[in-house]
Amino acid sequence: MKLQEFQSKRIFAQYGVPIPDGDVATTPAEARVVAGRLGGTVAVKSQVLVGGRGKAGGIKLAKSPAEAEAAAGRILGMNIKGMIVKKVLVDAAADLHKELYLGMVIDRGRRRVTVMASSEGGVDIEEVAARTPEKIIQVAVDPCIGLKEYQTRDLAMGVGLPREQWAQFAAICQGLYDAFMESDATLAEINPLVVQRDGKLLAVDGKMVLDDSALYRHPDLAAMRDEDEETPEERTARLNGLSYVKLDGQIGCMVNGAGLAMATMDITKFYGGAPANFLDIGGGAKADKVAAALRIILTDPHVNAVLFNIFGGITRCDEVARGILQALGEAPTNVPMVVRLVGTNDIEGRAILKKAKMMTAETLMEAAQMAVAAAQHAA
Amino acid sequence: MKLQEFQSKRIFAQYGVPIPDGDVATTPAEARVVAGRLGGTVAVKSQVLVGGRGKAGGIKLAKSPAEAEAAAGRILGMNIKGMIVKKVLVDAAADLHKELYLGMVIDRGRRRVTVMASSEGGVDIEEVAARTPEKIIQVAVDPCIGLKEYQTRDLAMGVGLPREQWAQFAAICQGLYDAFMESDATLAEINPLVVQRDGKLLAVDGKMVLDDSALYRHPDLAAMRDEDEETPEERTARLNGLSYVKLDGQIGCMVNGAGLAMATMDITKFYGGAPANFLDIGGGAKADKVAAALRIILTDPHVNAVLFNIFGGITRCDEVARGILQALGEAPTNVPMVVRLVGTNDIEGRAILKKAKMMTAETLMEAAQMAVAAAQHAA
Amino acid sequence: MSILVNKETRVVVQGITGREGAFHTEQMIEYGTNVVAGVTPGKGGGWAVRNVPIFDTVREAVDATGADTSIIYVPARFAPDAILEAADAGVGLIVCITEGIPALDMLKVRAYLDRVGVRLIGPNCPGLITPGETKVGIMPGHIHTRGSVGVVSRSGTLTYEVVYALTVRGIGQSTAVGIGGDPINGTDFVDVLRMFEHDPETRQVVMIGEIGGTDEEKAADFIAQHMTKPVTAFVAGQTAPPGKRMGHAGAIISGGKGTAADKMAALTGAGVRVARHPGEIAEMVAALA
Amino acid sequence: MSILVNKETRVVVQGITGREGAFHTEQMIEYGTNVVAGVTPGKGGGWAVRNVPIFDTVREAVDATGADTSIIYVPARFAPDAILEAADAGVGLIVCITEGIPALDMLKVRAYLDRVGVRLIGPNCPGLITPGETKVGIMPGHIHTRGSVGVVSRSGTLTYEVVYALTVRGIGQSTAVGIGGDPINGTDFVDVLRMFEHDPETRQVVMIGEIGGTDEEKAADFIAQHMTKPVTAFVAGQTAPPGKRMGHAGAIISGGKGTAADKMAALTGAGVRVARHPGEIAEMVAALA
Repeated sequence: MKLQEFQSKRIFAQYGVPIPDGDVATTPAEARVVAGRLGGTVAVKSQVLVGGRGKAGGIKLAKSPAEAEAAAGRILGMNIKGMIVKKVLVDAAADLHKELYLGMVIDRGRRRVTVMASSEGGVDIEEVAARTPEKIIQVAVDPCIGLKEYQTRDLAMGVGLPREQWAQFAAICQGLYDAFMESDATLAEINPLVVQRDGKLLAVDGKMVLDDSALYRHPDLAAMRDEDEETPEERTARLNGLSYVKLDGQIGCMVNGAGLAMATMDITKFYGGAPANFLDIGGGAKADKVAAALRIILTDPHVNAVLFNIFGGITRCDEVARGILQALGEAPTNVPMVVRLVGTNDIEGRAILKKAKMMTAETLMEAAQMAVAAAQHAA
Repeated sequence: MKLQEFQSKRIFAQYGVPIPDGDVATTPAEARVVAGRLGGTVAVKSQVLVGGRGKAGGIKLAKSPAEAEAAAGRILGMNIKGMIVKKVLVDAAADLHKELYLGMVIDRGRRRVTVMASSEGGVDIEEVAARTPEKIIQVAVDPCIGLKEYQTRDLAMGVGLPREQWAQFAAICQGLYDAFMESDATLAEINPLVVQRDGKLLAVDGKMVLDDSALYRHPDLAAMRDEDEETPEERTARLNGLSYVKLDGQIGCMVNGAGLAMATMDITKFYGGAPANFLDIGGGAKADKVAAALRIILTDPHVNAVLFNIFGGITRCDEVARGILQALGEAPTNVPMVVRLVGTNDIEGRAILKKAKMMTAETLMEAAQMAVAAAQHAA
Repeated sequence: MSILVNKETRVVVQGITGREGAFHTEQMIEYGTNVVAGVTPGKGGGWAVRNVPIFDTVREAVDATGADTSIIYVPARFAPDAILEAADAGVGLIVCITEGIPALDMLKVRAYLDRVGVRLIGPNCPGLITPGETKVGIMPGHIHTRGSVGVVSRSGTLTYEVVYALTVRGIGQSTAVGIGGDPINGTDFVDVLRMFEHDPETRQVVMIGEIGGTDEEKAADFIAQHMTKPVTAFVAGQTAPPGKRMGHAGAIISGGKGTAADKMAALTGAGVRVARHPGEIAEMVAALA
Repeated sequence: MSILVNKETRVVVQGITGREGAFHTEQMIEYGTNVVAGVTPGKGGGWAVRNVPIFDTVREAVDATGADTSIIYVPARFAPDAILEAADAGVGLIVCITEGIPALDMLKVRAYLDRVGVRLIGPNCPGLITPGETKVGIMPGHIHTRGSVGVVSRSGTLTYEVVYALTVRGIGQSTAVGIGGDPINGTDFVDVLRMFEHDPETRQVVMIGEIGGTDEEKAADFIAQHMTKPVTAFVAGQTAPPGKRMGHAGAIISGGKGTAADKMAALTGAGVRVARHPGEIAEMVAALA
């Protein structure tokens, strides 16, 4: 689960990381009030969970409350990569001297939390990694020992911070690390970490991604989920325990198992189709869940064919068949559907579908080709 | 640093360990008020940092506020193994069904925190260990992983707790472990951990010893030090950075280094003397510190000879000599003194002492024999 | 021969009285697995499905029955504890089916297991099977057949799909191992490839990867340097967009790393036959058999 | 020959600009120790006493000077970090003089060192010396003389006392190691006894224990089973009462365990000559020399 910039920074601040004074506004008038309280120049920043807000015009500087109000008026309601801006963060502007990067992730290869710092802050760190990897300094944290001060010193020296700032930097690293560990994050990032003209460090932008599997022990963090940032379909899928990602193609896919779902998308593409989504109904799905999944797929107006690929193990093919018919019974559709069922109770499943006059296939290759043909025919 | 029972139990309670309702009283009238608030039978318990309070009459049950007042009247002011009782804890009496033991220590051999439990609670656990070691169940905690629930289950089963109480017991183990770790303890103990007739577990007595080296990061705990529980000499020694333990003999010892101090005591005993104290002045002691140490030794009326054994390395023998003369200049004494100085600036040191007409010795053996002879002569 | 498990394997089921644990215990026993004990704290002394004795702790189960392998079906919040309990009780192999264990928990668990030298398969995996001998997992047993192809995979049903296609063509498997879809797990491709390389029965290997991480790249390095047996691979997620988690916690392209294209290129470079879609795998294996 | 350190040893001093660090650096250099670098974070680029170059980190010091041994003089609250930094920077031997490190910190540090395989002497120890070659510690160098007696001890000045008595009698030492007086430390008696047993120069060993813990008992077991060279021992604290900490954090008789009598009995049982008081040690060694 991704957190908004203002949420991430508030968490960082709880761990002693210095952040700009500021507040969230949902109307231009509120933005004016916040800017008035802060005084001086402020940054008005759209709060949406996508990258590249700046380039899209979603971040503006304002020199007065009136300017802040105007900027908020332009930003609120903006569509940035499909996300409608409903909140802005109004922050006191930093007295920017230098921009650093500081971040940490769960490093799969090392099986450690890895802390990264760079003197190239304020830009996309992945570009830095691609262009000048030597400008990213890394230290791996032993899970038993935690982040140690000498490691933060290695980072501070690596990004060229003068000695006077090592202690500040160490405290920020430690705070970010504690925030990371105690929130069960998979990523925590300050970009830019600004060195101000007076030498003080300030976390001007913040980003945090939490481990969904650990949210059960952080009800306070789970409550931060911004429902506006999910599409209604994504929300329905999540609440039904389905794993769903919308894509740009025309062939809806419903599969049990993440690997098989990806493979089904891949083979669809191989035969010239384009998958409209990733959708994993998981193991042992009952008819209700299957029906919910099908409704989600059919909500997408671009879908002009649906491919079901079920390899029954714990999942029973007859339950899947019943779920399909249930959804179609509630909301009939003309979208052609190809079903491939193998495994537990596949004979019963196929018999149920035969009555409904759906196309069935023996192998995944056949099924994919039939779905692609149906989609092309419908287009 | 040892904590009083009431202090230990309050810490345990902060970590979710159930303790009896109760409060501390310093006068019989206060004890009556507390007993009145609690209602029913109460235990009136002397708060002194020595074992065997019960046998010494320092713990009494009282069935009414009037009885509690009377009990507190008898206990307050009592001398238990040299400690004058200045506080009592008035606790609601537990509805005792069974008494267990639960404790944890830093286990040097294993280099782990070891958690111990026994079905033989309420008695001296060292006796249980000596008599029936199989009745003490132990688990060692990995420092990286912490105490795990399955380990508490091993303990619960080992002490014969029925299943219904495993969850309660696990929570108490976890609470005690967290209290131990977060307080930098070297020992934390609940004895007895009472199983009440209604099945609820209750920490009726508690004991905690903190790591002196870690007190710097626990100012709240350091502030709990009970000054009444130190003798004035112990307090002076601690504040002067001296390591001092009073013993029952007649020969005062002043040595630099803990091992050498113990060895000096040992050789004194070997030659028929009895050391009056352990006293380590540490490394690099200046004259002031040496003078303070000598004053502490001479405060003990049983001391009838003093043995100095200094092996100069960082410690300069001339500084030690000056310190001795400084103390004697302030408070002259007739107690005979034997000084053995070797190492850094020993010649200068001996020259200083020669003026003061003190006995000096070349070797430790000689010095010990001279001190023993002087003590016998003085007796 | 086979790797990791065979008909001598003595299995203890942790979480045997749960819905999943009970169901799959029956399935395993039906397949022929020697399930000697179950563990559910608080239910020791009773009997689970098929008269498997229940113990309160894994240690008791191991002491009483000589179990040497544990399979874990307990819910995610109790699973790290269950893994550590099994490791401390002295089993040599732990198979954790449970999905949704927090990554930071697994970081600590894996560090501990490395220290004490106990092998974990999973978590979030279907387990493993040596066809005709034993099944320590949740895969449908009947789609497998005994033979000489070693299978190792990060996915569940996609593995079934591939195994089924092999079986249909008359190609049997030595052992099929699902290593799981989580970012931090107990066993990676290289571990299993090494075992297959040393297993006399295994003559060729199928490896099924997916997007995310660099496990496939490491496997490619290992294959290039150490494998003499032919490897056929498939990498799921060629059509997956960056930054989106494709079901498995580990299946996410992040920081431009972990794409299927990169992995396929690395494997091809290591001399691995790489299938373009899952339907090709069995054909490619058959061509070598 | 000698153990652990010799004239090739290249020493980096952590905390070189502190009062103690600076003083003992001079003392060590005067003795002949090859002090190649110092570390004080924030003072890198400067020069310490005797023109020893200062670095900000141990890694830099190791990279620039090839230091292979670190000696630590930093205050207790920074010492665990300093030990870990040295371990990660690749030195093979760490000597920590610092007194007063919390025991729970050392528990974690020791577990980490065991994992990465780096040896620590101390903390709260005088260090070690190979007479005539190098001194990595705070002991007065001039009381030592080169010879064939290995010395290992939990105390500081008591060791000086014993070494001095040996030297006065013309008996030299191969290496003298102070393992420190803390309950959780890096190296115990058995570790050092094993090294002396394998060191061709060492012909007999003096072991100086004290009350508290069971290190002497373990040493007795080891001596009985593995040592061919004669061992003379002394255990300080025969007159110490139970429950009182005698200066060293580790010197406390707790739970009736760790008494001098028990330790002396164990050592005697293992064939060790046990001195009744420190004055006897040199005599007993001389009788064997």
